[in-house]
Amino acid sequence: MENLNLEIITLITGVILVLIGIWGLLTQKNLIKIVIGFTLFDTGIHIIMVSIGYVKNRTAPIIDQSVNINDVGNSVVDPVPQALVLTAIVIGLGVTALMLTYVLKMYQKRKSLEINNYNDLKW
Amino acid sequence: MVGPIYIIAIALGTAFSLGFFKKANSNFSFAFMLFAMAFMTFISGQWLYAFLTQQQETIQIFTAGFKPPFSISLQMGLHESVFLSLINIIGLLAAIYLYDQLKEKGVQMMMIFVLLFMGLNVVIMTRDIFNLFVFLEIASIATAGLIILDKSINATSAGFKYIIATGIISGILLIGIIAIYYFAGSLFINDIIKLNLIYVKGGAVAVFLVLIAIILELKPFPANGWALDVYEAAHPGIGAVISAASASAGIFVLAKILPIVGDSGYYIIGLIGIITFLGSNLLGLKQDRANRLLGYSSIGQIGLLLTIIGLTPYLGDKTLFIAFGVLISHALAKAGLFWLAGIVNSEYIKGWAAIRRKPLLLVLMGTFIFALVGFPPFPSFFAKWELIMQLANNDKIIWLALILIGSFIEGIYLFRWFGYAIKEKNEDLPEFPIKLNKVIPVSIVAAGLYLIGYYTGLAIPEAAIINYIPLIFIVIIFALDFLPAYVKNSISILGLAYYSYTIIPAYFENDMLRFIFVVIFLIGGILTFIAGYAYKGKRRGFYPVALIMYVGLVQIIQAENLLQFFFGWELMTAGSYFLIIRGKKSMAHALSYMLFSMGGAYLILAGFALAQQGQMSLSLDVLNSISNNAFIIISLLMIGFLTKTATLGLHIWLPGAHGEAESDVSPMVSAILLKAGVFGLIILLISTIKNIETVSIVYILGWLGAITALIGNLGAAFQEDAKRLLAYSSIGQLGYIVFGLAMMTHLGWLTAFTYTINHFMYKAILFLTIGAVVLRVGTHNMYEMGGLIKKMPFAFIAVLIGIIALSGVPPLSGFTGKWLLYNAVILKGWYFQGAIAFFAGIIAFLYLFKLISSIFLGQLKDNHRNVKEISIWFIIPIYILIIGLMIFAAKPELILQPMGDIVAQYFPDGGLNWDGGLATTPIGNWHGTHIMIIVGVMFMLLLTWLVVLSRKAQKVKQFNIVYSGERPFTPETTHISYNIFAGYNKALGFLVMPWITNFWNFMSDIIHDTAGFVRRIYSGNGQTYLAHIIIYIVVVYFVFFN
Amino acid sequence: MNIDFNKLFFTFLGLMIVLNWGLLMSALMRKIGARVAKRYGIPWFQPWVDLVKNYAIRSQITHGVMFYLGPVFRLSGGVGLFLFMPMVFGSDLWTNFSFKGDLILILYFQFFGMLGMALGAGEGGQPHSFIGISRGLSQFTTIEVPMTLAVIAIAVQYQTLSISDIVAAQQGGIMNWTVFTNPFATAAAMLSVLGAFGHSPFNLVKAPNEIPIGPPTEYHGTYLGVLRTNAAILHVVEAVLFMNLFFGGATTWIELIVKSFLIYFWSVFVGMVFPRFRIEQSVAWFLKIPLILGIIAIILL
Amino acid sequence: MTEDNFKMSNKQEEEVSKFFAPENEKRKVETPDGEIIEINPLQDYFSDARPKVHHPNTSKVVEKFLNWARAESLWVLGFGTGCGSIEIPPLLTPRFDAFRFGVQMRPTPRQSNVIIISGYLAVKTLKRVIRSYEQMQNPKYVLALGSCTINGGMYFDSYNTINRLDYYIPVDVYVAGCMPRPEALLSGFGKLKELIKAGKGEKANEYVEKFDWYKANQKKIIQDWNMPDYNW
Amino acid sequence: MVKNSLIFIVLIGFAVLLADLFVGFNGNTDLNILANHYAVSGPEEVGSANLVTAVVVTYRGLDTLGEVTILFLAAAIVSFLLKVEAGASRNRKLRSTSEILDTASRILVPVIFLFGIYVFINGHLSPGGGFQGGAIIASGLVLMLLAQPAKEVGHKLITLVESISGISFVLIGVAGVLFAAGFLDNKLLPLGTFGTIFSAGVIPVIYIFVGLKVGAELSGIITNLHENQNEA
Repeated sequence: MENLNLEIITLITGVILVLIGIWGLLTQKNLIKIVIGFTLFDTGIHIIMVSIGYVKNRTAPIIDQSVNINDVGNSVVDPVPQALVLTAIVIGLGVTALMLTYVLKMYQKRKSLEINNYNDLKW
Repeated sequence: MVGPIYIIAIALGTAFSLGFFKKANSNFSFAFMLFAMAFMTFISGQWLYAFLTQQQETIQIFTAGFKPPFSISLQMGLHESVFLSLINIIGLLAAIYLYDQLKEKGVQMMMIFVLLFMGLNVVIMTRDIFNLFVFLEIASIATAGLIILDKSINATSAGFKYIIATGIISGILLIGIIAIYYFAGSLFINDIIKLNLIYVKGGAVAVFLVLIAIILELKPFPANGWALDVYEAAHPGIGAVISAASASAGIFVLAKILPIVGDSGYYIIGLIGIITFLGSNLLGLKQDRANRLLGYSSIGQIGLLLTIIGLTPYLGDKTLFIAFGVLISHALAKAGLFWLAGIVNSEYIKGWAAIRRKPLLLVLMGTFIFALVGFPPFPSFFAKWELIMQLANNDKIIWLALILIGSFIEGIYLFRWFGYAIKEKNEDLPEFPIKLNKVIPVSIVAAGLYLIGYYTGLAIPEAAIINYIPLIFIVIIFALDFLPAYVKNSISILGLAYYSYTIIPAYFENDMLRFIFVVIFLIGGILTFIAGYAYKGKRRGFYPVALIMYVGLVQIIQAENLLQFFFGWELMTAGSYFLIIRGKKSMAHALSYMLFSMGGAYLILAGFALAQQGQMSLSLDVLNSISNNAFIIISLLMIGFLTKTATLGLHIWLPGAHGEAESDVSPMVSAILLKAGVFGLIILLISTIKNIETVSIVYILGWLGAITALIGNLGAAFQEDAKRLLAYSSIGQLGYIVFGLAMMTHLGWLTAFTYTINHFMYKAILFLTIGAVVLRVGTHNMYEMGGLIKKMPFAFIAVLIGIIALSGVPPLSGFTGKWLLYNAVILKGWYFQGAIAFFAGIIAFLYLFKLISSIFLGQLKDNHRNVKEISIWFIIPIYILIIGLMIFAAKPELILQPMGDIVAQYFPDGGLNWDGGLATTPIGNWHGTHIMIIVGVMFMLLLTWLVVLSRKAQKVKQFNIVYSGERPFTPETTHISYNIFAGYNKALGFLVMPWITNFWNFMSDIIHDTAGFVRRIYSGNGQTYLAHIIIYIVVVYFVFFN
Repeated sequence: MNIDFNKLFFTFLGLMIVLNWGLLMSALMRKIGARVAKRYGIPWFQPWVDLVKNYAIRSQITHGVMFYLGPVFRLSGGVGLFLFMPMVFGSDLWTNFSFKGDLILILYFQFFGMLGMALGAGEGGQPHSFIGISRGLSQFTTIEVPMTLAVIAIAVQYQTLSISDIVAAQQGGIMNWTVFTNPFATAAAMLSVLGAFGHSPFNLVKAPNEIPIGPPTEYHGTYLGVLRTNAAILHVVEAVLFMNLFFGGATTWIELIVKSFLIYFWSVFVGMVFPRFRIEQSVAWFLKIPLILGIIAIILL
Repeated sequence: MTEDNFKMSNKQEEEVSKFFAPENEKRKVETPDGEIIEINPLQDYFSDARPKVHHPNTSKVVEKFLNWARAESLWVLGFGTGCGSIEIPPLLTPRFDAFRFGVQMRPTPRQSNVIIISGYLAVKTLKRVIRSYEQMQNPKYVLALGSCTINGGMYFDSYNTINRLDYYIPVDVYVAGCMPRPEALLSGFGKLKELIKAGKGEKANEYVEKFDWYKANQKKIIQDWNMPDYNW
Repeated sequence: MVKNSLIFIVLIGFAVLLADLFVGFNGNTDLNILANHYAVSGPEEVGSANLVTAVVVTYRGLDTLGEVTILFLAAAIVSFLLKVEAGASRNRKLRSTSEILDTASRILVPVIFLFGIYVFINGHLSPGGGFQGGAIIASGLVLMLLAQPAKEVGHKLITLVESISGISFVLIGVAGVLFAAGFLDNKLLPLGTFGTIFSAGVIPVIYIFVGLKVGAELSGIITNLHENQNEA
């Protein structure tokens, strides 16, 4: 259990979230719940990303009082995944907003949130 | 030059500024957007031009003033510029096409549209893997926005499915990217490539995730239900963009990240590609909705591209050329088809019949369909050729076979669709408006296809010698399509005459074999064109397609290498397809013709590919030195050619195709076209004469030929449709030719040549005459005719001479063939085959009698009492042919002697000895001229005698016959014609039960049922599609990585 | 071609002999038939009388040009067959023009007359003619199959298609005849000859009293005379063909007359015994027994 | 009657046309070109030419030879009209064997020279007889069998049998009796041969010469005359 | 049930896949070269105290531009899809909120807006940045709309802010090409004194625009969703 570091815990959490998200995507019949599944999946990925950028016992990559300006390379965590996750979050937000909008529109047209009711197009 | 970064700036600037115009004049916003698109196109175009002409070096664009890997960099090279230009041009045209929609829906859609193309542009240029992800997302989100252009429930739900599927896929991509970052410590693709992550534990998985996500973006079968729904629900203008532009970008991305995966990726991609190609096309078979069909086809084409990328290790430096050819054909043709779908606006493919109200659109559609299937002169033709050749060179036979099968299946539904467009009933279909802004983009892409096709052709040395001038002539004829038929007819005749003048003399000097065929093709072409004067009106589209066929035929003759031969072959197939489908009820028959031709062509292609394997040459001589797999190669080529000669088993297309064709088309496709197959066989057999495998093959071929002759003739005997009867007769006659060739002796070949010439003449005579009669009486059914001898004596004489010649009764030329045949058979020792052929020959009397008596003898029908003699324009060519026939009959040595010399080059032994007009073989002798004189003199003497004896005979009318003390009632009940060989049918009819038709129908049913069953996986439920994606990932992972 | 009048004269003479022998032969056959039925039968000269009577009919009708041409074709077929058939072996004068063509020519020239007749009858517009023709053609196709096998067999056996050569090869004793050297081919051919002569059981082409008399229903007067002339010639020539191929040919006219009589009698003999076949029975029959015999003949080569 | 009167007048045509079977009525059909044409079956499908007299050969010797041949080759149309037809088949049996006299049966009138009217003749049958007779070629002979052909015999007062055959077609030889036996028939043939050999078998020409008279008689008894005047 | 177990199996498969991916993951102990470069040279090259901001806005500025574009796209699509026909919003039935909420929101919303602006202006110095600030502004809007459902937000204003800030962002990028080393180059403006508000080149400027833009975009999405709340 000595391996069980912070980053590994978060990583596993992320993976589990991803799996739960997929489970939700694949099993839930309600459109809103499917979207929620997606956000879980997305969030899981973000957590994974952040975990990967973590370096043991270091602080956020912002040069302030807690960081030695001359030894930044050894005192901050990797800024790149953080930058990436920022982008990813925004993208996820956009996608989620879109999904919800579509769901709203579909609901307005057919008054149903059941995904099985939207299979007119097939084969 | 304007830097590529300005593409981004312009697009974004435009998109952001469009917000200002929300309430302003929408025309202005549209113009603004169009300008942006045009500018983007201009930037990419100028780079392309620079790369092509000015040896421009590939450049890197660094952003933020730092070098990679620290900042994001873009790359602009030749490949990028090609893809950018393609995508941007499609975008520009799509914008023009979507003018009404974009204007109506407002600036948001314009923003989305511009941003989609901006996204695609950056996706292509970027060298940063995360940046790739971001712009892929932009593209997908923009696509999702465009899908809901019309806000319908289907579009919205398709959009939802799309967005959730791409959401999952990009999630996977993101995991992969972050893991790659973890393992590689960089996001710069060039750095990542150097690290060979695939060998790092975990790194391989990361790479796999990226790869599979990109592949999933390309919609592999079967994890692509969401994409199909999108294609179906989205506006066709958007479908075009997705199919042409987005997919192209996706392919480029795949190519970009492939080096990360390393060589092991090729195999996966190839396999995924081929599964997609086959699966998607298979399911397309059952599809009857146009947009969705296009979707299947798009995915299939992308599958083919994936396969090509996957086969890179074997294709070597040809990969780019092949992929480019396939991609450009796919992109332009698919965009064009989608746009056409928007114009025609018909949900079901049968509704496309409406398109032929606008001939231009029909021509465009034909262009796209043929480009997709890979006919010349489109880029895909050359690409496919190179692909197959390279695969064969690398011994990838199974890949080769699968690719051809997939292409074939694709051809099935595309041509069925095209057939609907040309022939399905369109009376009750709604009108559709034509807008200039919609037609122009379609026309531009079509023109682009031809142009690029021409230049791709130039890129292959073997294709560069193809003579394009005749094709230009055809284009001119096509441009003159508005002229009345007789003008075009004259031009066509002049054209063919000039063509003959330029090429025939040389062949006469040097190559009698080709001389014979070129004379059949060109002189036959001129003669059949003369009959065209009988047609009034404009005969739209007839002349270009007929000329295409003739040019194809001549190209086959002129071919010096395999590619040229195949080029001509495909050209001829295309032209004849159009000719055949012109018939009133020809839809199904033309399809079946096309399928058999296409199947045959692919077999030939495969055969050629295998034949040239390891010989480093494409010259026709490679056939001489086939060493490996000779049996398979020769069989493939042979079956390919036999589809054209309609040999048993492959003949079911012929009766309908020839029977339902127009009156002057039937002789073209029967008397002339079928000889192409014969020529192919001759070329093949000449080349493989020394090959040990040929012996066993020709033995089978001999039996096939004999049985074909029997079944063809027997089938003809039971026909009620005059033209079908002649068509079956052609099957039989071609059976003789094949039989003669299969003997592989001097006399056997001479027989085949004689039959070839004879069949050309008498079948042209018969088809022309019967066709002309049909034009007059308005029916094909013989039992509805009768007694026409009094109305059409010239036609009767022509048919009489034709059937005497065909039946082989001395003294006309048919006997020449028969005599040679039996001498050959006995000398060869093929007694049973010979007996079957003889039996077939006698059965010919049954149908020939039926043909002439049912039509010309017996009782004249009520409604034919006023019909006139057949048109003079038919009589002229018919009687020219009759003169030829008579000369050949009276002086057979004129042709047989030089032919003997040709054949002697290959079979020196056992030829004919000529002593003046007396031909002798080791066992028989025959003097054609003297027999003609003897029979003629005797006949004239006896005729005179009888005429003197019965000079006073009273001429009576048709009901003045012995009728057992009664009198006849109506001509119909007195004319015995329907099913007159019923007794014969009872005894031998089992031989002509449609076993073979049933077999092919059964095959077709199986394939269609499979397609119908498999496509149920596309349940329409978005969740199922998600499950497919996840399952796909897991399955691919476990198959390839464990 | 240099016209050899001497040759032409002898050919014409031969034709006359054959014609008269053909008429006499048919009279003899009918006489024999009558005697079998215990009748007195026709006078021996009846065929000539009938022929004269037919040519003497004063009025005639015609249905059109092809109606005229039918009998001409038919007679040309018969005469042509005669012209291309060597009659008496070893005689230059009685071999007609057989050196211009071979067995294949003979086989195919048979159709010349048939086809013309079929067309002429067709123009008559008489439904029964059509029925007769369709039956005739149907039956004829199958007759020719065993015949062809037999012909191929002997062509291979003697390595020639020339009839004169085939006859030459059979000279020198009765055991050299094809009938002994190649009995199966002979058997196949002799069964198919039954159909060629068109006697019962294979007489459904004319089928008297069923479809009045089939193809020639409308023919009368001179037309009928021509047809009957042809029938007389044709029967002899066909018998001579079989004689040449299977029974050693003939070195004298006497031998020819005896052999052709016997060959023709064979078909009459069978006809006396069997009733008429229906068309599909006849077709099936020819494709069974004679075909099997023909195949055996080929296999035994 | 003159040549012009040979064709039916409009009135006659109208009168007769009520007997026409539908297929003999005038009809309109559409040609393949879409034109509508009228078909008059009686005119379009049947020759309306008048029969001609065919004179014997000018050379007496030749004519005598030909007549001998005609007499020795009597081809009889196989056509039985009344009860007498039962007497014809025995002619071909070994007992009577008409073949030895050159008599043969033919199934088609075109090739026959003799028609035997074997007994009573219903009006309906008369129509068929006329057709068959007219389809036979010159010279042709009629052999009338039994009393009924002479005076109607036992059917003399029947409403639909004719009484005198020679009102309608010219008869060469009558064989009297009811019924005459085959021997009588053979004797009739003998008589006919004598007549022919004597050059008196020219009744076919007589029929043509007195054509209008015969036609008038025929039309009188055959009320529903719905065929052309001469059946070629 | 079968379906769910199948999905379960697939999930296990997927879990195995992810396990394979991260099986060697044991936490980082040091920065990789890239990150190290950012950490060590970042302050000098970019002048931003917040290294994440340096990466986001400068080193990976194109990504950010893309990000903004995605939000822009999302907003455009949402506004397109949910466009309310003129007048339709009048018929919405909305529940009124309590006085407390209303009053509190009136006080809080400006504060939240102010806080948002603070966050993006100081994005290069402290945690936060344009996106965060924009999101905070938008959350203020959410509060306002929740508390005062009937309140209508001017779309025009939102669009205007959105467009102007977007164009400015692009123009800054282009200016980098023209006047500095490349697209979105930070050194367009002097780097200033490290750690002060006017430092880090154009980062604060960009972040202001990004903040405004994100705020406007999110606001647009929210208002659109809000206006559709009770529709139909």
